[in-house]
Amino acid sequence: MIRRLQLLLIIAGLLLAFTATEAFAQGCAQCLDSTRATPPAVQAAYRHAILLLIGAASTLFVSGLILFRREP
Amino acid sequence: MPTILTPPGIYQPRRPGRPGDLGEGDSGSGRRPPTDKRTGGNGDGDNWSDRPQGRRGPRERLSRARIGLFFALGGDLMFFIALVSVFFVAKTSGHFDAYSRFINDWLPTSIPSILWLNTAVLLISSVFAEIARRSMFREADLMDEWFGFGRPTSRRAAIWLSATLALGVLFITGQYVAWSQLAAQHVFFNSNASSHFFYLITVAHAAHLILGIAALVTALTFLVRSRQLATRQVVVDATVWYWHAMGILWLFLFALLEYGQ
Amino acid sequence: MPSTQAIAPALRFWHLPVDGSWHGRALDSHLLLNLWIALGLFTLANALLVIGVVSHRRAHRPIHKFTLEYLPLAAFAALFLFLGVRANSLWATQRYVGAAPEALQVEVIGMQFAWYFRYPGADATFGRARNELVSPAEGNPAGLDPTDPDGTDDIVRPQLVLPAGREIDLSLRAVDVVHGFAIPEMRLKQNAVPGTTQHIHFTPDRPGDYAILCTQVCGLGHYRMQAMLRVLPALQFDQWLRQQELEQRLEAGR
Amino acid sequence: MSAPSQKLRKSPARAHRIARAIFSTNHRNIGFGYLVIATVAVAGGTILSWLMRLHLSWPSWNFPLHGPILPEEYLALVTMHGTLMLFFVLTVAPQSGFGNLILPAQIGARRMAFPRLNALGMWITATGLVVLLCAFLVPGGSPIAGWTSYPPLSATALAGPGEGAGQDVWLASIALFTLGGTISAVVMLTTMVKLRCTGMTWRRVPLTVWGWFTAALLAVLAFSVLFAAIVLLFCDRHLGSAFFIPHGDVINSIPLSRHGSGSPLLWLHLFWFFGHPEVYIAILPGMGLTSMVIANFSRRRVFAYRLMIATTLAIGFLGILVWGHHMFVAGLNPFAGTAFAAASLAIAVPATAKVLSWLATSWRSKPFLTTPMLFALGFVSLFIAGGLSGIIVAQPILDEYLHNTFFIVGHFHLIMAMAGVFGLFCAIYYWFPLLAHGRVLSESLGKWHFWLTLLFAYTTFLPMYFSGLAGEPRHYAQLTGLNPPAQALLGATGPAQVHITIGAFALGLSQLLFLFNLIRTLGSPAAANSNPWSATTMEWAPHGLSEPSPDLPTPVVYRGPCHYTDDGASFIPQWESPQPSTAERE
Repeated sequence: MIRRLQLLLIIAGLLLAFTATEAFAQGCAQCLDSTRATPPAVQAAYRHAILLLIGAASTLFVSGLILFRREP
Repeated sequence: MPTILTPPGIYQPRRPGRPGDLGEGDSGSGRRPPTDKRTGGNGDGDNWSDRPQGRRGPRERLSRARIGLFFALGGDLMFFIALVSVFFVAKTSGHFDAYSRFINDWLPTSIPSILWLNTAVLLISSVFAEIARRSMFREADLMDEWFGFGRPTSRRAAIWLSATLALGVLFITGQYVAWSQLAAQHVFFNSNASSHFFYLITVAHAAHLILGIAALVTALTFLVRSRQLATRQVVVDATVWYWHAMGILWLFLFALLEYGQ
Repeated sequence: MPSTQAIAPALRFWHLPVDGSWHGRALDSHLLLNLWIALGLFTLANALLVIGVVSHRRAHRPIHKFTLEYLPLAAFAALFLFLGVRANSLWATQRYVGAAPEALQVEVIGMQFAWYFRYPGADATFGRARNELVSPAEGNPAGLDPTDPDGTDDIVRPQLVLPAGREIDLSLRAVDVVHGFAIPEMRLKQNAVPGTTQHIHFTPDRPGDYAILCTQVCGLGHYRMQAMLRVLPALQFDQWLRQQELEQRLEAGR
Repeated sequence: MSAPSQKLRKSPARAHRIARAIFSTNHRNIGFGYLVIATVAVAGGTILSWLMRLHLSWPSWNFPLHGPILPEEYLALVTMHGTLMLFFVLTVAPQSGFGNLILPAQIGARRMAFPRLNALGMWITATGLVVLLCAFLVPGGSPIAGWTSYPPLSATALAGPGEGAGQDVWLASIALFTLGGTISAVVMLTTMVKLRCTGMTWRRVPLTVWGWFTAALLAVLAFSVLFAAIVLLFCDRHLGSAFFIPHGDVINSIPLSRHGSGSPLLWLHLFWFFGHPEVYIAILPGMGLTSMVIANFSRRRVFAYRLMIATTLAIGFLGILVWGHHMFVAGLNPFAGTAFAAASLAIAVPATAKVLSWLATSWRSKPFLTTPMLFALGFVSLFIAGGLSGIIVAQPILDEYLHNTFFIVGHFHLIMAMAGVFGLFCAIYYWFPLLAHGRVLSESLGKWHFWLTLLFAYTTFLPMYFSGLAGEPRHYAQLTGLNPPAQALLGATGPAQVHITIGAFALGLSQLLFLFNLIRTLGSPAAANSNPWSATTMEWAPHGLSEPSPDLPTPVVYRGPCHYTDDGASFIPQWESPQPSTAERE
């Protein structure tokens, strides 16, 4: 019951995170003049950075939880 | 307020408790062999399953130390993750000059080749550390000690640990050489964006290794001083796992600096 | 979408200033919807809390039903989803796409502790600007590069004057620290981040004078870092702009 | 040479006791140490907030011995108030403080893991507080960049008074805080994972422990990221790097010529990656305690207990993913705004589940309205009052109007500050008999204290919603002497300002009632009843909180918490053996 719930919540969270990060970027997305817009390389860099942070944090969170559960 | 339903109290085995003994594991001298991984008594009035969890002998203390180390290293990992994510962003980001051209002023720092040597040294030191850790748990020697034939485990472990210590110091010296080489080429912390990261990452890792060296020294003193075999095992085990973690971390950081720029 | 008059009493109840921009209407109606829902739920929940606690008879079997556990939750989830989708459609219309090409371009420059506004002038192109050259004391608050011919006819003013009923494309610049560009009565807010250009577009439609605030703490003068937005009817604005261009040409000629 | 030894010989017992208190590794002393830190911080923070309110309501009023408060002084007050309250009160007291005091007993352990490390964490945190308070004394005064310290304002001394030594002191203090917090969290996590007593399976763990566990996990993950950000900001300030300073930045018409082109947004990301979990670290223990206390005094099981465990974890987990909702108008890509808004609204679902459970648990239960119960119910009310506005500001388009207005201030003061404080008072009134040898705080005084605090909490923080909706921005040193349209807009909030100020003073002063209650009760003789609230969780077991010693029975748990008969007349605590016959057979 609760295991399923947790699993659902965690999966939902991860999905949320990773579908979300598709769009993660910085700076000006609406500039008419492309020279002022944030270059895609930078946006990609931010995306990777955010993915890295979220990925590492959620992995550690889940593994900590598993540790707690593994003890009787 | 309501009344309390009180069934008769449950049977509580009373241990002959030495004052100050919280049931912390057992000294290698007496009662049960320290290699015995079972929890649950075998007749000698020292039934460990009556003890609360977490106090059931060496194994419990060992896994407690390991779990504590795991969480601490998890936090530490997040520190380096943050640095690395900033590294990724700084690598690509730039600015628009007066003529609205995008300027990415990232000049990769040339990594001194001595870092390869240092990496090798660190890996070997990790191997030595692992040998030391394993030797702390070799059952035959543990039984020897339990029967009172000296402390073979600690002697062997001490040798390997001192080798690790030496190599660790060598690694730090190697890093220092690398920094002075860069300084000779007039590459300092604030020379450019990538040199920030080179120094930041290497210095942060070196700081962790110096902590590790302190831990190694502590472990060695314990090996010489501590009477309790369990304590010696825990200290050596935790130290070595920390050392391994720092070695693996260095592999990633070095790969990042060497190929990631 | 309700008109301003229709929701005026509601605005007054919630102390909201009347808005003067097109997207403000939709924003207001969504905000008011949220506020009423919040007020309703707040009252309901507190009422349930008090009634449940003070009721004298104790319900013997405590309620433990799957329906009671998950149906209200599902209902609330649906409510949040509805609000979120509704809000996001507004957000998308305002932010996902930039301003139309024919929108009036104005550059906003934030510095400790003042706002300056730059109009491209007759040639409809902004001249080069460099932060190092910024110095309000020497009459160059925008940091215009004198070597750039495009810059000679740029109009820089400490006051934002805009025409009613035409889309405005603001590009925000900050010289020193992060500033928050906000016009509460236009339901507009966007930080000006040094090193980047932030665009925001809107259409003022009620002539009048409005407050431009700084909403991101930027130093000791933060509280007095304000400017005035004057929205003029289209014709008057054209007159104003022509006059400014004239003055600018005289200055440049001198 | 001989003088100290003389003194020692004069009062050896006293010196010994002091030394023991300082170098104690006993989790109770450490917990009390954390509470002392929090008390000092909350007293300081309250006084600072009073000064802010006075200045905001009557800007021209001259303070005795000081004169009028200058704008930079006002910003310094805001910064220090926020830092003290959020870091050293709302994080330290519920998590580390009561965590150390109660947590071991509640999982049937008699001690924390790694006692020496634990003590070290407490002393590092204490040093952090002392360092922070030193910011008032350094030249230039305390920092003015707010508790979020956005660069470039916080990245150079040029940006304003207090951004020199003051900001450095601030950084040092917070670095120490993160260090101490991480240590304490690691100790708590290890204790919760390893030291649970026999039979304390994860299904039987009280919700309070789940709250502490999730908060500790978040602390380990978030604090080290803040530490990294602080290191980078320090490099920007003193080592000439440019992680957060954009290329060609000019402050006070002095160009900061740096290599590389950083971005302030980078700091925002790192800071809020810490900042949002931090909020949950402050509130999760209170949520858990509220569930347990409401269940205990309603004599009911917690409604949907397992769902409550799941929601606690879900709130913690989603808390890692939503930091972007602090950056909707800060230059974040609008698509990212949508994504973060979705994640933030997702958190509203588990939070709603918690509220529903609290309502359902107490619903028509004819509860005992003791002071701890009242504070728990107050927590629920304030949580609702602050949470509903949270749903509003989670929508980017509405945040565009409300961001950095007093609407936000009202929101987080109600849901985090006030709910957090009510959780703390609930903990104090509820666990006081355990910590003070069976003494129970006076109920009549306690009820007065509760009603006054609740009344003035709402009097103070509800009007902030309205002044925020009227457009009043945060961090404004005064709302007078602005340019005409701004004056017309913000001057209207004048009455609200006075109202809030009076509320704030009343709120602070009504805490004297609690102090009086505390002192009077501590003066009274110790009581015998070891379980005055008829609670079912382990800390109330006989010898629940006593020192570890071999002659004490080892705690054993036989069932989950909150076992009451349906009429609520009687209950079975976790430590009562179900079938004594087996015990005889042994």
